[in-house]
Amino acid sequence: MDLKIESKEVEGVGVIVLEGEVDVYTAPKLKSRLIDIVDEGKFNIIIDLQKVEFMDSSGLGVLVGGLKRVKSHQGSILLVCTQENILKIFRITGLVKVFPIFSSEEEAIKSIQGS
Amino acid sequence: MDLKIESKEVEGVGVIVLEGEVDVYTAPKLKSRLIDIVDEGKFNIIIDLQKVEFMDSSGLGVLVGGLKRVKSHQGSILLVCTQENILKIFRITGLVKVFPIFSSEEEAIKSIQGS
Amino acid sequence: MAHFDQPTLITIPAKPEYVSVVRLVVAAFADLLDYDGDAVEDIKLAVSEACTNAILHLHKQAPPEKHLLTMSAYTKDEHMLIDIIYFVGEGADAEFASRQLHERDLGMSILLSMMDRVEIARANSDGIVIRLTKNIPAQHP
Amino acid sequence: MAHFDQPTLITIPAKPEYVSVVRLVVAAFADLLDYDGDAVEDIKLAVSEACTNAILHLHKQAPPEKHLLTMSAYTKDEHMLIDIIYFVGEGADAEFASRQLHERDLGMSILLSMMDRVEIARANSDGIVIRLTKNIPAQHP
Ligand SMILES: Nc1ncnc2c1ncn2[C@@H]1O[C@H](COP(=O)(O)OP(=O)(O)O)[C@@H](O)[C@H]1O
Ligand SMILES: Nc1ncnc2c1ncn2[C@@H]1O[C@H](COP(=O)(O)OP(=O)(O)O)[C@@H](O)[C@H]1O
Repeated sequence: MDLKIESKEVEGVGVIVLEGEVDVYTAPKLKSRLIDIVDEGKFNIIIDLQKVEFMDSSGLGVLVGGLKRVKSHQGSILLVCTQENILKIFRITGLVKVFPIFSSEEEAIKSIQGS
Repeated sequence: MDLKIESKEVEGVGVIVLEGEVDVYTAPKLKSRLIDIVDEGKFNIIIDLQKVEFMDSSGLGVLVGGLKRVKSHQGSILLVCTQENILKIFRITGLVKVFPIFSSEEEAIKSIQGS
Repeated sequence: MAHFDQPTLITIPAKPEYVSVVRLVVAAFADLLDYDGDAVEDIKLAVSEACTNAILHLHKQAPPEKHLLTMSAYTKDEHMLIDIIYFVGEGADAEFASRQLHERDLGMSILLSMMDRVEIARANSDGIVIRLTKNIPAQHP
Repeated sequence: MAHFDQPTLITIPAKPEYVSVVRLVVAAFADLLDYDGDAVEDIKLAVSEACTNAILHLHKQAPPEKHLLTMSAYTKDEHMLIDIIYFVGEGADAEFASRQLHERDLGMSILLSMMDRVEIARANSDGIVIRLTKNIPAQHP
């Protein structure tokens, strides 16, 4: 089981869609993709976790690192996630207060456009 | 992953529906179910392998043992199976010539009723 | 419940790409013990964190030929015990392993909330063991 | 392709309920080596047959405390090697293991058609090793 990373642009917003497992092996791939997107000048980024089957602190660490990066450009990272087993690790670590979490890409995009 | 064994009677024919893995651990459960059914006086038996995800020689051994049992009562064992990975082991071992294999329960039942 | 007091052991090269194999094994083992789906996910998470820690430690302190990691899973009384064991070489530093685990605070919070107990100790003179304990759910009547 | 010349080892109590765990591990390992789905199924089947044989042998010839089974999987040149190793005690009888494998003719046909090579030998004075070899598919360009 590996991690598939797809990135796209939806109405000017950078969207990363993940599928598979985010752990110590795959997290570095996510990290470099995030850095690429920030380097392209996208500072509001949506990360879609709906097809993520497993994620541990290595994945969380990359998200926190990415957030620091976009924040220095007044940007934000929004997550899309409804699976209980993934939401759980955001709750346990208190990161639910750090990342806005939506239940669909559309809602996340609306939130960025509304702000 | 375990083996679920469901048995039912369809138009007077004994049907066993398997789901899961048939190996050295689970094959004995199938064996005792088969013996029970023969003891009930059912000698034409259909075994539905459509939901079997894995089967090795332990499962084949039980089928061969069951066939010996019903043959002594002029009975037969018919299989329902369309998955390539399961069909393969019947081909390799030559058992395709020993067990009639059908692609649905209905076809197998028709074959028994026609004979 | 079946007896699982003899350990199931898996040894892998301590490389990131093998951690998923260890997760698979512990999930399969937990399934045998009748943990429910949520508990199996919790156990996988905890084992993933502990293995990650072990790999980071090995890559900082151990010569490359020591980069091996063993998981040993078994039951004792009403507990499932999972030992993550690795060899860093003579004078293994359990303090370092423990400090490192506490510094990775995201990993540590996950580990602690998934398991009933987390211990780190030296194993012999050259090894470290991270011991995870989880209560086995009471049998359904 | 990544290097997998260090073995992945799994040791289980030699009981029927654990064979599925070994299949999981070998499937995960074969996945890492980029075998396709069909080849992974073939490898699982072969390992299942070899483990079944080992368990039958142990239950016939070994005292209960020896009932352990180890799978070691690694790559060497263009081959994946899978050793199923078990200890029957002093004077381990490789002849017996081999005869037993050949008598289970359904199992033997499966094993031989799934693997490129099957060997049985004594390991030290008290162990048996069933060695399975499968060629690694040529890399897609
Ligand atoms: N596995 C982890 N557990 C806990 N915190 C982590 C983990 N990985 C990274 N972090 C933290 O997340 C932040 C981002 O780390 P990192 O991914 O190295 O990004 P960067 O190099 O861009 O700062 C850091 O503050 C780091 O301490
Ligand atoms: N794993 C196996 N591999 C090869 N042949 C087997 C295997 N298990 C059983 N057999 C063969 O299948 C037949 C049925 O065996 P068994 O299941 O013991 O049934 P029974 O006790 O009713 O004869 C026997 O001829 C036996 O030799």
